[in-house]
Amino acid sequence: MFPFSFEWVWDMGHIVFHGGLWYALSILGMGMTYCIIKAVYDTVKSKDGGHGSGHH
Amino acid sequence: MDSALIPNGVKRCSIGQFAVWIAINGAILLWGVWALLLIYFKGLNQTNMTNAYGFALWIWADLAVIALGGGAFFTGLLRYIIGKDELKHIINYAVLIGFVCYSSALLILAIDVGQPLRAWFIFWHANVHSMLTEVAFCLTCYFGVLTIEYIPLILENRQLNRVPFFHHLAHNMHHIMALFAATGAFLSFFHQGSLGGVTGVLYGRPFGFRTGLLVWPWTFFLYTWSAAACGPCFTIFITRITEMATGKKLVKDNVIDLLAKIAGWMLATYMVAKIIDTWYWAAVTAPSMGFTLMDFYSNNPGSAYGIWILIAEILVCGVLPAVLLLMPSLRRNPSVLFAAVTLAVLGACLNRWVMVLQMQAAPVLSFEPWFTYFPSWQEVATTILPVAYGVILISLSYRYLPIFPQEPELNPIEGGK
Amino acid sequence: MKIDRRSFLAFVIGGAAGSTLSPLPWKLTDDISIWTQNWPWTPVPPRGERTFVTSTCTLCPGGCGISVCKVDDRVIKVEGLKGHPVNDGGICPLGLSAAQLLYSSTRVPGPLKKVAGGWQEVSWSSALGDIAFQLSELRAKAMPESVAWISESDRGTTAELCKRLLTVFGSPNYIRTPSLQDTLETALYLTQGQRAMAGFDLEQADFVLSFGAGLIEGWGSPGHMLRARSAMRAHGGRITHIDPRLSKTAAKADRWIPIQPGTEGALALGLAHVIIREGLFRKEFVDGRTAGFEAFKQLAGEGFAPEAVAKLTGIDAKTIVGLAQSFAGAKKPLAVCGRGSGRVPGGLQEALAVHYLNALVGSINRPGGVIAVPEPEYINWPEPEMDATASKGMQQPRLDGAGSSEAPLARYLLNRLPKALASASASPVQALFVSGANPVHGLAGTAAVAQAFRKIPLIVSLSPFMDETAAMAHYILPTHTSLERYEDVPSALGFPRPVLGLSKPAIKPLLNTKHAGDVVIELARALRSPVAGAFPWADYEGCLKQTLGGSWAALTKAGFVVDAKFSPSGFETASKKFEFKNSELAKLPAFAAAAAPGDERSFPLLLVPYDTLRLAVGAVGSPPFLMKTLEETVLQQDDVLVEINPSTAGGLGLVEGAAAMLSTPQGRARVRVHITDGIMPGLVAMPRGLGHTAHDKFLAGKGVNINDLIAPVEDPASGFEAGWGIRAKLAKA
Amino acid sequence: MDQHNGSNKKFGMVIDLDKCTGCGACMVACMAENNVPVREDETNKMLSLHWMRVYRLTNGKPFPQSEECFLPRPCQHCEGHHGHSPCVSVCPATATDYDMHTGIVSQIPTRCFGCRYCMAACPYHVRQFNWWDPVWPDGMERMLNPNVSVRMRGIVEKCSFCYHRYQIAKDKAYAEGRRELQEGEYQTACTQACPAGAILFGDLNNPKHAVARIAQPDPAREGKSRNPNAFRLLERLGTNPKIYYLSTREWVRKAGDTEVRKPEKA
Repeated sequence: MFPFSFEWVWDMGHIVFHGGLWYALSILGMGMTYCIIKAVYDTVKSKDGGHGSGHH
Repeated sequence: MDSALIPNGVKRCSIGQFAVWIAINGAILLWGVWALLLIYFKGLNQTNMTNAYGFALWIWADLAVIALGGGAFFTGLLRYIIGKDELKHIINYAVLIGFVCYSSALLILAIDVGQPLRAWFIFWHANVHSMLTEVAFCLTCYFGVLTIEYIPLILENRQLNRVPFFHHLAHNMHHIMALFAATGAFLSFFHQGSLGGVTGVLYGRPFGFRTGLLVWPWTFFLYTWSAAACGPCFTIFITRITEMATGKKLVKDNVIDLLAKIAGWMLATYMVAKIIDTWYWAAVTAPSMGFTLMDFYSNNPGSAYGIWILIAEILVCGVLPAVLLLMPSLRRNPSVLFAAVTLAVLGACLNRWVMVLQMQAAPVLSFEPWFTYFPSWQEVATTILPVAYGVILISLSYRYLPIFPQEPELNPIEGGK
Repeated sequence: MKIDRRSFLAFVIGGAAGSTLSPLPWKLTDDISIWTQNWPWTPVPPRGERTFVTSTCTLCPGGCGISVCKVDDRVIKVEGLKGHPVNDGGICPLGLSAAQLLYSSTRVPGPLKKVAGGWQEVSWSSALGDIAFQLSELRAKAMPESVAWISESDRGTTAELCKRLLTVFGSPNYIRTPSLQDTLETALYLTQGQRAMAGFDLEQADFVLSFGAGLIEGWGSPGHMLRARSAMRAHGGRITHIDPRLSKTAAKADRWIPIQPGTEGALALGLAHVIIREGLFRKEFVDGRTAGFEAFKQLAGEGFAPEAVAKLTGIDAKTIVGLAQSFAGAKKPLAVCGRGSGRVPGGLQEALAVHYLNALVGSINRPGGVIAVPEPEYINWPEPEMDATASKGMQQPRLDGAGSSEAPLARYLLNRLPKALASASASPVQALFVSGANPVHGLAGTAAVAQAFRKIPLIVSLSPFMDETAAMAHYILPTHTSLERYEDVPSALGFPRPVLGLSKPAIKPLLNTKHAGDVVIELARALRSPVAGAFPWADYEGCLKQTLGGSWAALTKAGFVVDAKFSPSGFETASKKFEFKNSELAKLPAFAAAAAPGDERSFPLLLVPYDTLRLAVGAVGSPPFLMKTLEETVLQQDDVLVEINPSTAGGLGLVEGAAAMLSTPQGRARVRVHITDGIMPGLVAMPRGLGHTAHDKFLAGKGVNINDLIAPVEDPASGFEAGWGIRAKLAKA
Repeated sequence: MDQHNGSNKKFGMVIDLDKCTGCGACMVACMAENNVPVREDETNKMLSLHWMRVYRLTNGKPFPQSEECFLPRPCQHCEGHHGHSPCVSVCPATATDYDMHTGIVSQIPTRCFGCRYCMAACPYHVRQFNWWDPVWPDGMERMLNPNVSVRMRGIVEKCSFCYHRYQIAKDKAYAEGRRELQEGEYQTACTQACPAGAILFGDLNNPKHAVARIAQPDPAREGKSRNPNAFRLLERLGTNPKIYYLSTREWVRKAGDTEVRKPEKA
């Protein structure tokens, strides 16, 4: 997994695998971060707007 | 008593009746937990696996539930990416079934390894050339995706949704769900495929080995394809069972029909590919390794692995349901549809069984016999455990979450709130 | 601060998030995995200095050189000794497992006395004192000859000390356990006039004809035989094996000829018939160095024509003629006899018939032939002083009848002892010592053996292990195991040259045990004069060192000494020739193949034992390593599998692995069947060495002791045990 | 995996099946050397740990044409195609490795977490699982060899070509100022014990070594032997194993490869 393992040897497989993995992970991470931040923002905004409850 | 938690506009059974239902399934679950504890404390000697059957019931169950859980990614793909909008009425349930399947798969995997306390070495010391590594990573990631897809559903519970933050979070997640669904489809493509690769790359096992494209054996693509074909069938199958259990129509016929039609096309194309693969394997790949097709299907004890198994998988559980699903007049008959999806589901399970179990049962060394295996009760209990868990989670979700958007419309309550 | 639901939730969620981000869970995860890599219940062998002790294996009479690997004071492993003339680095699976015997849980930790059916730990002095007292009583009653001693060997210092004790005490009843050596020695004595061990120069032979001898299944010295087989085949030598069963030896032979069991002797005479008739014998040897050939010519000529032999043996006449021609036509042919590992002496005339074959082709005392290896002569102790009681006792006839008018040729007849005990009202044996033998498990007809032994008022076992015989004893004086003691190994069984080996302690005794030699010396001392006077040595080690004299230094260093100049001596018969016929041979009854006991109608099948190197037979039980190597076609859980031919199985409706009841006139046992084409129809083959009631959980209760099912058969010519099988019945269980 | 170069060793075996007598000494030597535990019931060979197992092959003909042959089976240390042995590439946790310098397939017991994928990958059943905790009868744990670690329950183990012996031999040679080992200096426990001298061990890359002289591997055909009596187990699968078997009997050579099934089955 990590280059500091004693048997480590670089090859194509690592680039393909890690490329795909981190691509997917970053989309998920960024997406969730966006949702949470946006939700916090929306919550604060709706409170400022005077709505007492989240129920539409 | 729990009426405040029950979604608006639907009717649910009494809390007492529900409690009995949960208790029955809870007891089965506890039986499984007892077996699980035995296995954790005493080791895998509690199973009937042997050195000939390093993979057995559990790995089959894993492969099968992941294939059947494929309904989630494929319905998501159709709904969010391809734009089959009608499917929004069944996507929630597809996601829930997928979540149950994938969490079960992870649980079974955690039981299956000999050293569960250091199972995380698969991530830490990952060998990226191993199909299993890819499975582990993609499975975990995709389980994350399913969790992300399931969270908004939970947040839509009547009480939770009153919390403004949860309300907004659910709303925002719904908003970019297409992104998650696309990622999910990407991950699914690889882990479904890698599960196919698990046996396909074993060039020491002529029964399982397949040639392929670059590093991917043909089974890689066949597994993804079959998951996309049989997963939606499983979604329809479970939806029908839920409808029978609740005595209500929950999803409109046009939605089911669309999904069934797509599944039919997928199944039909999968069968074409599978038949070509089987023929190529029987005519070229296996003979090049010194085996004829019938070597794999004869001389085994009790003919447990006779040629009937290949006929059952391809014709009875493959071609037949594909035809049934493709003929509009047939698939619109509810009984025929149910039979077709059941056969398709059995076909996927049979395919996974054969690829895992028969692959190890068939002798490779000419002086070794066929190996036999029958699971121990501990294996059976721990395999039924996730089923009980799935029933409980689906029951809870159905009771408290707005899983079926069309339910209030299809089942209007007199004087409803 | 007031704790409401909201702040509680915040606390729990925040706490969970906080600890996840802290190093704690990661550290714990890591620690737990490190724990799984070092589970305290998984042993970690301590490191230490690695040394090797050169020694000789004494687990069988094979005399292989061994190198015992140690780490500090632990014995790790036993390996074969490179450069040793017998085994040259190779080693059999039993020899390799010696350390498991050393560390066995069934070892007797110290002297035990049987009190009210149970064992009581006693001190050495009290045990020896008690036994000496009881022996003195026998002497006082003028019945010293009622003391008997059973041992696997009659050679070497330990055996000589035991014999010496019996002699000065006044008993002629030292009994060596039966084996093929009995017949081979007698055959050499009768034809060549020598008291010698038969050595077989397999290595240099080019055509070996084996009459059922399990050449690679424990016959002779396994370390030597396996090496010699490879060596002889490397220079083009070929093996033909005669056996009703496709034994390992048969499977690895160049030719396997199945034969009706029990007719091997007839085949040998049939081959002799052809060789003589066609004039294929070596004239220079037969004419120049043998006597009585005409008489033999007559014997083989009458009734042993190929057609007659074909009827007896089931081998067609053409094959017999062809076999005789190839045997006699080879440059260095060698015929060997003895079924399986040679546990049973077998018929004397059968051994003679095979020996005559060797004589016909001149394969006596020449490279590639049978070599008479003289008994070693390094033990030269002064004649002991005998008192009147001792002299009188020594003149009494032996209790086993060996040397009597009924069996004048035999030296030891342990097989007769049970009958002798059973027929007398008061046991003629008042005290029995057993060392290096387990007759209660190893003699045919175990039920009768145990019943006879129960009549003996004092049984003293010198076994290191709680074996079946030790369990019946009144005292157990546990001796050292093979890795804890000095022992001279005067010869390597069947090895064609004299080799003197030394077994050296690789490790200090682990338990409160003694050397058998020391037990003898101390017992003699406790018996006081005149017995004590015959044992001037302080202890066994002193005795051994003094006895070996000049060889001691070489033996401790190399582990063995060989006589490089050895060449076989001439014949010591009256005629100084190899005698086909003489006055003693003339007394033998007419040749007849021994029949299997039992009635053919009630018992349509034949049960025959077989040997494998993966099971120990004799004084030690199979250690766990050996049990693990047993094939799944030999043992399934606790059931032994008997081999039967598919046609036998078909007739009985038995399928592979099916449970069956095997009965013989002696008893019945539950077995499973292994169906194989490697056995003659009508036969049932079962391995020797299973069915122990004693020893550890790895061995006890597994399989069936074939000796429970077979009956002793006496060879009319010699009195030796000659049983090769018994009639049997197999039925679905 | 780095590039193969001329100085690399390729340890392998030649097992002469004409010499092998099926005595079982190699199995015991291996167990004693490598701390392989023994359980009370070892009769189910598929639950048993045996790095070395002697198979009994039969020619399938009726009495008295029946023949048998014994075939000792250590780990075949497959090289596959350029070190792509069937088991190594499938291990998800890199707990097994193909060493290009020695040709030995290693197994790291403390890293293995027991997924058993390698067992499914190996057609020879040389990989076995520790279904139970290893237990030695009271006192017998004193026989344990400190050069080989005892494996815990829940992991896969297999023959290592007695790799620790290679290390000991190298240490000794280095201490004596030598860089290269003599042919006999590094021998596996089974080779050393075999009383029939049926097993030879050495460097297949070194033409002076007996194994290379007898096996005559053809580098152009992934090590296929040029000796007409030599064969490797399941050679046609492309596992490229390093155990060469010798037999003068044709049916034995056929049984070792996969072709035997066709004519026999009729």
